[in-house]
Parts: sequence; structure tokens; C-alpha cells
Amino acid sequence: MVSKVSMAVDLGGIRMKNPVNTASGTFGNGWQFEGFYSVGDLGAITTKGCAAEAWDGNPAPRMCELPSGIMNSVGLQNPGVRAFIASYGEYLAGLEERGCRVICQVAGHSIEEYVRALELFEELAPFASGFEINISCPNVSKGGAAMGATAAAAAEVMAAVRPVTKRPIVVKMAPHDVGEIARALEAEGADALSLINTIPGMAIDVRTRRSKLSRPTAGISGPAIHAIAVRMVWEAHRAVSIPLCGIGGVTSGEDAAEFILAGATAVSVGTANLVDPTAAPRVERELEAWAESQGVSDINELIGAFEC
Amino acid sequence: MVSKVSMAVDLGGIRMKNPVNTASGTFGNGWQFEGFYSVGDLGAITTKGCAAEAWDGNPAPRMCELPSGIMNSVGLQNPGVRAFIASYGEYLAGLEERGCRVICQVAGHSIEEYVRALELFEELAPFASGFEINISCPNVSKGGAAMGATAAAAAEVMAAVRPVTKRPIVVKMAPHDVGEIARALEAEGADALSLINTIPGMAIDVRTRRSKLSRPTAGISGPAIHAIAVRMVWEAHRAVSIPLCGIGGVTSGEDAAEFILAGATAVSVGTANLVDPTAAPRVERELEAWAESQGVSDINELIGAFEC
Amino acid sequence: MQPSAKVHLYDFHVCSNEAVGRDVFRMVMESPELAGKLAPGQFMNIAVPGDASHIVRIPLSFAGTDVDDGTIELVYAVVGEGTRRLSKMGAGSGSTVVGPCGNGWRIGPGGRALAVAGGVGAPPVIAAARALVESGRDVDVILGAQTKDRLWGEKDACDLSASDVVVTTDDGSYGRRGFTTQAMEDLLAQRDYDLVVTCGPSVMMAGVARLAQDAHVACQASLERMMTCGFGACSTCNVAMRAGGYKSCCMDGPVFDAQEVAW
Amino acid sequence: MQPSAKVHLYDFHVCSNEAVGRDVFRMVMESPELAGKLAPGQFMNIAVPGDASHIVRIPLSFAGTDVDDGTIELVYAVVGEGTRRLSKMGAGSGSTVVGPCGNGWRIGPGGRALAVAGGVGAPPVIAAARALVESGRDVDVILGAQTKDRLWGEKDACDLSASDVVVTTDDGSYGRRGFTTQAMEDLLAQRDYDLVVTCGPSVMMAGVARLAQDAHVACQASLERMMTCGFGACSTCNVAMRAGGYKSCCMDGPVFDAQEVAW
Ligand SMILES: Cc1cc2nc3c(=O)[nH]c(=O)nc-3n(C[C@H](O)[C@H](O)[C@H](O)COP(=O)(O)OP(=O)(O)OC[C@H]3O[C@@H](n4cnc5c(N)ncnc54)[C@H](O)[C@@H]3O)c2cc1C
Ligand SMILES: Cc1cc2nc3c(=O)[nH]c(=O)nc-3n(C[C@H](O)[C@H](O)[C@H](O)COP(=O)(O)OP(=O)(O)OC[C@H]3O[C@@H](n4cnc5c(N)ncnc54)[C@H](O)[C@@H]3O)c2cc1C
Ligand SMILES: Cc1cc2nc3c(=O)[nH]c(=O)nc-3n(C[C@H](O)[C@H](O)[C@H](O)COP(=O)(O)O)c2cc1C
Ligand SMILES: Cc1cc2nc3c(=O)[nH]c(=O)nc-3n(C[C@H](O)[C@H](O)[C@H](O)COP(=O)(O)O)c2cc1C
Ligand code: FES
Ligand code: FES
Repeated sequence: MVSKVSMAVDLGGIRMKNPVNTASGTFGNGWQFEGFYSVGDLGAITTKGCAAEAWDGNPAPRMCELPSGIMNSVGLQNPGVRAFIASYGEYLAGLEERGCRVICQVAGHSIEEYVRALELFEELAPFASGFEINISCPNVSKGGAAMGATAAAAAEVMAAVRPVTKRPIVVKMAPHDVGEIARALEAEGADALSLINTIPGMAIDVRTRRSKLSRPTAGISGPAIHAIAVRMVWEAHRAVSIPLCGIGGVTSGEDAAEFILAGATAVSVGTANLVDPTAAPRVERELEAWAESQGVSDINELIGAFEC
Repeated sequence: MVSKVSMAVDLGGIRMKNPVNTASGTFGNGWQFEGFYSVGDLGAITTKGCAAEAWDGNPAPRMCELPSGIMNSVGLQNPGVRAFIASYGEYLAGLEERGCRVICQVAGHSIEEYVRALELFEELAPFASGFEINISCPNVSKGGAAMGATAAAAAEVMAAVRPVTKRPIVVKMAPHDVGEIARALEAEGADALSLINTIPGMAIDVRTRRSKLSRPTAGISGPAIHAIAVRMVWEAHRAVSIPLCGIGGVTSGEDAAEFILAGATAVSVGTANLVDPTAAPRVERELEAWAESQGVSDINELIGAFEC
Repeated sequence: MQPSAKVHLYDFHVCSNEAVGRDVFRMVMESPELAGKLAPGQFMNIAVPGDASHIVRIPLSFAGTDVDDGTIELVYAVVGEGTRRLSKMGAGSGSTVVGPCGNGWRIGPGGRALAVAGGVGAPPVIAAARALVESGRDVDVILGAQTKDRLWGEKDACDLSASDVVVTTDDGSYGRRGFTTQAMEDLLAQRDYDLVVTCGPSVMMAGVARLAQDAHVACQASLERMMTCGFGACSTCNVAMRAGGYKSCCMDGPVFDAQEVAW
Repeated sequence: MQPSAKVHLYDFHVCSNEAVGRDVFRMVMESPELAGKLAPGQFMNIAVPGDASHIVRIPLSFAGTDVDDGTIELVYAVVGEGTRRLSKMGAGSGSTVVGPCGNGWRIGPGGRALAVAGGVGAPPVIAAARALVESGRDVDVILGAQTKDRLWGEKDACDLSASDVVVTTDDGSYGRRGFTTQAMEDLLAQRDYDLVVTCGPSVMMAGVARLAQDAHVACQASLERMMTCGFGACSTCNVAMRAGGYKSCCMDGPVFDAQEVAW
């Protein structure tokens, strides 16, 4: 059955053939999934957060299970932009040629580091359709969520990175004060916003009285956070007019559809990739079937179509 | 086997024989559970939020399921303090005599209404060991979470209710900026803080494009929010020195123990009461067994004993 | 007033559990103490094992009890995850059940009664019809279903000798084609009734309530709501009243005076 | 460099699954394509059905494969919810498995080897010993367990004719009393080895690695970490390196050069 619904969307200048993206840090750098399906079929992928220079990340253990979710404390382990490009640049350029948009995620400990990393990407990643600035990682002591905790701090990062590239900049937001921070980011020229990053949580081994992970707090992801994420996308949607990418607990087309209805232009599949490696293309198929069942000819008609 | 651990705790002047309390709105007004076990065995119960005059609450449907949790939109339906006392006063007075502390929760749409409701309770509920001020209900348009959304608003409520009673006042906090708001409440004379109330979320029926509940957003509870709640109790614990009551997804003694280690003096069982009506006394037994296994003679030694 | 609680937690195990129609199952469960306490129209709240991510129990009415055997007969439709798992519970498996929940049918001596059931609203209606017959009343029963293969209760209704049984299906695949309310109009035109009892989809019950009101016949309806506890602890099961405000489906109902409900 | 992915998703079904010790189970599963691809020391990541609240797969090594039958033999300890559910999977039931994951033992021709296993570290060690024998090498095997009833692998080790088998239990309930490292010290004193392979609790492997280093014998160790994906997508399975930084347990391992690991 050939679909009659046009699925193409435009995420702030990143023209995706369908709304399904992958969440940074849950999709390696794409190639890991080629054994499961053709990654080129996705609308976009977002690569793992990468800084100008390599970061080690946090000690083990970095993951524990929670009810209907997991908690991670990876801490943005990455090889630095140069090594990243050397290892994966050719694959990622090929992915763009296959029609899947490549969004490279940018990490930093400070404004200077964000700028430096983006400069390197701007120079070394001509293939990238856009960049995602991560100001919301809860698992690093400097930078990360601290850079996105207030509207003022977020705006400062955005103002600094904006001049570095003409390509679309998406900002990855923390699950906190999204309306206010979204407005600040829009004002400083963000092309799109993605939300949410993991929600800070804590799991204690009551026998040893210590954290189950290597730091006291870590980030929760998976189905457990989905309804919170949908609410936050809806808050952002009412606050700004730039496009949004909905992230959090997407495991089915229905989960994705909730984000679209709440105002998201695209959705990212995250943790689900790790436990069901074929989740992302399945979400795309199910989303398409839903759009068709809603009787629209273009998925864009459903963006923000929540009735209340 | 008789326990060797002393389980009595003092929640800001509310002297509980053990740390297990029940979360407002998930325990009726206590008597509903007498068919399952002797409610007098609990450390305390917290009654359903009650205002000076009756509130209807929200239209149906008020509940939907989420992965490892539920979302509710009851909207503080209550009969008003006079009718509340007429119906349940005698039972609650008897419960106090059985050694279970009764904490009456107070709701309001405005500062004046909180004061008025507390005045009525102060007069008509001589049996109550303390009161809990709910400034965190996400399911009402006026009052509720709006009164607890900022440190300034929370402080204003606290300052207004403090003169009304000499009995202990617990303030029920929303899952938001807990460190800052906790400090403001402590400064205005709160005797204890309870946290967290439900986390706002959204669930959309993607067929009808409408909310699954009668309002666009509602409050998430259950195991899905536990790790978030533990993190927030830890944040409050580092921010203030008044005692805390940990709430959120407690279904086992282990869950309760995490709250104690993170700094809670007491814990409330919420949603678990509704799906396993015998949860609260089981949590108490399991908590006691854990304390014993930790080799302490008094549970108070374990409060805040998280090592990081 | 010192309120007292009548709801308890019981173990049960499954005696049999099999399909009796398309996505309609009949389960006989053993739980002697609960079986001895349930009154027609009351319900129970069942924990279905096998998926800890679904924490809420499933409220179900019952079609009958056998106090001697200590068994309870349920009939339920598979509509989602929980009822699907319930349908997989094999003989011998068990779990816990909260009950008896709510207030049942208010049935005393009187004249002829009419029982109108839609779909899996049939179990409590059959239980009501049986109680009416046992209290010496004549009962006519209307059973409606979307299609023949989703119909349950005809045999049970026929076994109640004092009753006439009319069956309707929406598509005419069995019995009379159309809705139960059409059959009800005809019966109301032919006979005098003292009482109507009904359970089924909300729109159907609203129609039944209207017809009963027009005919000046008392009407009781058994309502469904999303429920969390089933015993009055959470206020999530509200039913809007015509006079304003809400009542609790699990405590004041599930059986309501149909004229009091804001349909 | 254009990286390529060798990990796929396969269906499997259970052929047999039974206890072979206290909380130790042996499962034979059929998954022909995967069975044909697994190399000793690699692992797979299994989705265990029956509780949607636990979303993470369970990584397990394997003890052997039968390429003709298309079967894989797993031996696992029940330590938590997931392995408990795994132990309930009956013959004929099925699910999906991700594999082959990671890099296995690096085994070529050479002299005598020593294989040291603790507890349910035995499966990959047995697989290594078999591969060593097949490549013409002599192998001695040390198998340790806390108690006799938690020991698995003795028969399998003995069946590899080229090997001497030493069994230890912590409590002396079977074989030699004490730890595997004590048995290893004795063997190192008696014989010359070319290679040590080991899998078991981390403290044990650290001890084995130290003894091997002192004896100037190459040592490979199969490590465990909390894993989410098993195929390089999440970076949650980091192993600290002696030289600083981390490697990925699921991609660079699970078999590491023991001297490179910061134990
Ligand atoms: C007092 C009472 C008695 C009932 N008796 C029977 C009975 O005898 N036989 C029978 O088949 N069904 C009965 N029901 C309905 C039954 O409880 C629901 O079908 C069941 O809970 C659905 O669970 P699920 O997980 O399979 O479906 P879900 O996946 O949770 O939902 C599937 C559909 O069922 C609806 N639903 C879910 N829960 C309820 C609920 N508690 N009440 C009404 N609709 C619901 C949802 O809105 C959705 O449309 C009764 C309900 C109540 C409140
Ligand atoms: C590459 C690899 C190969 C393995 N091979 C085997 C094997 O052949 N036989 C066997 O019995 N076990 C093996 N394990 C360990 C097995 O994966 C865990 O015991 C299992 O995941 C525990 O799941 P659970 O839900 O039962 O326990 P949980 O309730 O999740 O945890 C119980 C205990 O097991 C620990 N644990 C949980 N997951 C892991 C994990 N991925 N790695 C290490 N420890 C964990 C927890 O920290 C906790 O102490 C292997 C692990 C890895 C990483
Ligand atoms: C193991 C892991 C690693 C992650 N790494 C990153 C990262 O590098 N950058 C980032 O912005 N988000 C990272 N995230 C967050 C995800 O991109 C996503 O925002 C979050 O997991 C919520 O979506 P989910 O519930 O679908 O997983 C990571 C999440 C997980 C589980
Ligand atoms: C059905 C329902 C009704 C609730 N009503 C109230 C209320 O009246 N007042 C209040 O402060 N919290 C109310 N809550 C929130 C709980 O007291 C508790 O803070 C929250 O559910 C988190 O705990 P849990 O995960 O253990 O349920 C309600 C929660 C539920 C599920
Ligand atoms: S379902 Fe809880 S009060 Fe009715
Ligand atoms: S488990 Fe995901 S990278 Fe190793």
C-alpha cells in the first residue's frame, strides 16, 4: 500500500523526508544501526554530543534500570570533533546522500568551548544539514544543563554560537522552564528547539547507601518520561513559533503522534533504539499510518492539531 | 520476631510511631482502608485536600494509565471543612487515639481561602496533630500549584497561614525549584515540607486529538516518578534543616529507604494504596527490616545517610 | 457517624477462562469468601499479573456466583492490554481481587421488570434479572450486541424461566436488527413495567433512561468509569449528577437511579 | 573509514530451559542464523518478555553452539527480575535477540593454556577452552563456585579431552576448598602456560590478571558491565583502561587484554 500522506517536514531549515529523527546519544553515530535496517530511510539522525577536544565521560556504572525507563550517566564521552570526523565523516556524508539529514550535536563546558566545537564542525562537516547545541546534559559538572538552566544563560550560549554558522541551529533543552527559555532562544536566533533531554533523578542502593551510578544524580529517559515531555513540547509550542523536535519516551507511532499534535514538527526516538534497534523505522511507519487514518494529505496539517 | 530498631520519628512536631504516612488524595480519609488492615498501625495519615467550602472537582475522565504510573485530574473535589468534620471527625479522632497521627490537608484558591480553611480546621479539628498546606495541586486553575510556583508566592501563603495555628504546619511542594522554594518556606516558619506532588503531564488520544482527561494537562504519580522525587528530596535536604516527608512512587520498603537516605524523616505512600490496598503497612514492615539489616538501633540514624 | 469499610482484599484462582464470542471471554474464578458476599450489581477490582508497567486493577461486574462452590462467573470483553492479559490467565493461575465494591441493584418485590443489556453490559443485567426472578417478579430481557459473535447471555436469560428474551444485533446478523432501544420501545408499548435495569454503552443507557422516563418507569443503570481504587479512596470515578456536582461511581454506584445522572 | 555493522536482530525460540544448580539455569535456544555467526567470547542481548516495566535486554554469553541444529547453549544465574523471567520461559516460547555482540577470544595456535572461570563466568570460558582444544592446544581448566550446587561446567570441561580440570568451592562443599586464584598459583608453579583466559567476578579476574602478569603469561578476560544496547550505540558500558580513558565493553570487549584494564 503506497501512502497517500506527504510526510516531509522542515525543522527550521532542515528538510526531512519524514519527521523521524534520532535522539543524540542513543543512536551511536548511525552506522551501528545499519545491520538492523537502512538508516538512510530515516528523516534525520542526530549524532552523539561532541566537543572540540575529547572528553572521557563518567566512571562506570553509567546505567541503571528504573520502572519503564533507564537512568544514564554517560557524561558526554566523545572523541573530539577531529577524531569524530575522521572516524564517521565519510559514513555521515554518505547518509546525507541517501536522503537522511545529519544533525551534528555540539557539546561544551563553556561558551568558548561551544563556539570552538561549532567552528570545527562548520569547517570539517560540510555534509551536516544542521547542528544541535546541547545545553541540557544533566551528567556533566561544567557546561551541559548548567548552560541551559536559565533563560539568560541559554540566550548567552545562543548569541555566541549564532554567528558561527549559517546552517540551521537546533537547541536541545532541559526539562525545566521550557516556555521562558524557549522564548529567549528564539529571540537569539535559534532555528528550532528539541526537547526534552533526560530528567535528573536519583537511585540509591539502599544496602550500600550509595548511588547506583557513579554520580549522585543522573538522567532519566524512556516511556516513564513521555507524558512529561509531551506537556513540555506543548508549553514550548505555545511560547514560540520556531519548529520543535519532540523527544522523550517515543516507542510507538502513537507516542510520536502525541508530540506532533502537541506542536512538534519532528520527533526523535531515543532509548527505544537501544532496546528495540528497529524502533525508529517502525515509529515512522506507524506515524504514517496514523496520519493516513486521520484523513490528512500532509502530516504538516497535524502539527499542533491538539484540540482543547 | 520483635524488631530491635526504634522506628519513631518527629516530622516537625508531628511525633509518628513509625515513618510511614499516606499521601493526600490517595487514601480517602483513612476509613476506606480499615477493611484491609488496622489503619491505626500507620505512623500518620494525611487526609484529602479540603477547602473552607465544597469544591466539585473536574469532569470525568479523571484518570488514565501511563507506563508505570497513572495521571489524575481530580481537581481537589472536597465537601468543605464543616461537612468533612461532620462525616469523618469522629473516625479521625479515634485514629489519633489509636496512635496514628492525623494530618489534615488544607486547600484554597487564594491566600484568604487557605487562611479561612485553616481557621475552620483549627477550630473544628482539635484531634489533628498537624496540617498540610497544599500549594502544589496541578489540577486546579486557581490556587493549587500556582500558589507554590515561585518562592515569593509560596512564602506569601506560608506567612499568611502561620499565625492561624500553633500546631505543626507541613507544606506540600510541587516538583519544581524545590531548593529555593524550600528555603523560602523554612524562613516563613514551615515546620516540615512534603514533596513531591504529582508532575504535570499530558496524554493525548491520537484518534480524537483531544486530551485523555478532562483538562489538557494532569498530574503523574506512581513508580515512574520515584527517581525524580528522590532527587528532589535530596535537593530539599541540602537546602533546609526542617524535616521532610518524601512522596512519589513508594511501593516498597526499598523505595521508602531511598527517601530516608536522601534526607526524608517520613515517607508517604500514595498511588500504591490504590492498586495494592495493603501497601502502606507492608512498606512499614519492609522499611523496618531494612533498618535492622543496616545495623542501626534507631531509624533516625539513617536519615540523610546517603553517601556520595 | 463512624464510617466502616466493607471492602477487602482476597486471593482468587481461575477455574476456567475461555472465549464465548469474538473477544468475549467467560471466566469462572474461585474466591469463596468474596463469592459469599457479592450482591448483584456490585463489582470487583482485579489485579492482572504479567506486566508491572500497568499498575491499575481492572474493575469487572459479575454474572453470577455459586456460594456452595465459592465461585464467581465473569464475562468480559478484550478491549486493551489488561483484559488481553486477563484472557491469558489459565486455569490454576491466580491473583488478588478487591471487593465487594459499590452498591448493587436495589431490588424488592414488585411488578414486571425490564432488563436491557448492551454488549458486555450483560453480566450485571443477567445477575439483576436472576435476582428479580428470585424475588418473584416477571422479567423481560433485551440483549443487544454489535454482531452475533459478540453476543453473550442469551442462554442465561432463557434459563430464567419467568422471562421473555429479545435479542438485537446492530448488523442484523442474529435476532432483530437494530438497537436495544428500538426493541424497548416496542415492549413498552405492549406491556406495563415497574422497573427498568440497564447496563451497556453510555449512549445506550442514556436512551434507555429517556424511554423509561417518558413511560414513567423507574430505571436503574450500572455505570462505568475509569477507576483507580474501586473503594472510595481516590475520587477518580466521578459521575456527574443532573442536580449538579458529582457522585462516586465506585461508592455511590455503580448502580444509579438513571434519572439522577447527567447523561 | 566507512564503519560497517555486523550486529543484527534475530528471533529465537526456546528448546529447553532447566535448572542445573541452585539458581543456575541452562537454556538451549534455536536461532540458526545467529548460531552460525557467534564466535567464542562474543555475547548476545536478549529481550525477555513478560514485564514491560523492565525495558532493558539481558546480555548473556554462550557456552556453545550447534551450527547443524541451529542452537545456542546459555548458562545463566538467576540474580534479579530479568533472569527470573528468563528462567520461566518454557520450551516453544520465543523472543528476539541482538547479536553477535562484541569481540570474542583471540585464539590462535600456541602452547598450553589455562582457563579460569568463576560462577556463571563459566560459559564463555568453556567456549574458549573448546576453541583452544580445537586449535590443537592443551588446556587446563579451573572452575570455581561459591558452593557445589552453584557449579556448572565440570562435565563440559572434562569432555574436552585435552584438559585437566580443577574444581574449587569457596566453602569446600565440592572439589578443593578456596578460591580459583589459589588453584591457579599451584598450576602456575607446576606448568608453563602461554595464555590465560578468564571470566568471573571482577575481583577474581583482577587476581587472575595479577598472577598471570607476575608469571609473564598473556591473559584475556571477559568483562561484564551494565549494558543498554550491546552494539555501540549508547556508551553506557565503559571499561576504564590502565592507560587512562575508557573502552566500550560491548564493542572493544567483552574480551580484553587483562593487562590493559584498570581493575
Ligand atoms: C464497575 C465496572 C464494571 C465493569 N464490568 C465489566 C464487565 O463485566 N465486563 C467487561 O467486559 N467490562 C467491564 N467493565 C469495563 C472494564 O473494566 C474495562 O473494559 C477494562 O478495565 C479495560 O482494561 P484494558 O486494560 O483491557 O483496556 P485499556 O487499554 O485500559 O482501555 C481500553 C478501552 O477501555 C476503556 N476503559 C479502560 N478502563 C475502563 C474502565 N474502568 N471503565 C470503563 N472503560 C474503561 C478505555 O477508555 C479504552 O477505551 C467494567 C467497568 C466498571 C467501571
Ligand atoms: C557481556 C556479558 C555477558 C554475560 N554473560 C552472562 C552469562 O553467560 N551468564 C550469566 O548468568 N550472566 C551473564 N551476564 C550477566 C547478566 O547479564 C546479568 O546477570 C543480568 O543482566 C541481570 O539481569 P536481572 O534483571 O536478572 O538482574 P537485575 O535485577 O537487573 O540486577 C541484579 C544484579 O545483577 C547486576 N547486573 C545487572 N545487569 C548486569 C549486566 N549487564 N552485567 C553485569 N551485572 C549486571 C546488577 O548490578 C545487580 O547486582 C553477562 C553480562 C555481560 C555484560
Ligand atoms: C545513554 C544515553 C545517552 C545520551 N546522550 C545524550 C547526548 O550526548 N546528548 C544529548 O543531548 N542527549 C543525550 N541523551 C538524551 C537523549 O537524547 C534524549 O533526550 C532522552 O533520552 C529522552 O528521550 P528518550 O526517552 O526517547 O530516550 C542521552 C540519553 C541516553 C539514554
Ligand atoms: C488520585 C490522586 C489524588 C490526589 N489528590 C491529592 C490532593 O488532594 N492533595 C495533594 O496534595 N496531593 C494529591 N495527590 C498527590 C499525592 O498526594 C502524591 O503527592 C503523588 O501522587 C505522588 O505520590 P505517589 O507517586 O506515591 O502517588 C493525589 C494523587 C492522586 C493519584
Ligand atoms: S475508583 Fe477510587 S474513589 Fe472510586
Ligand atoms: S551497551 Fe551500548 S555502547 Fe555498549
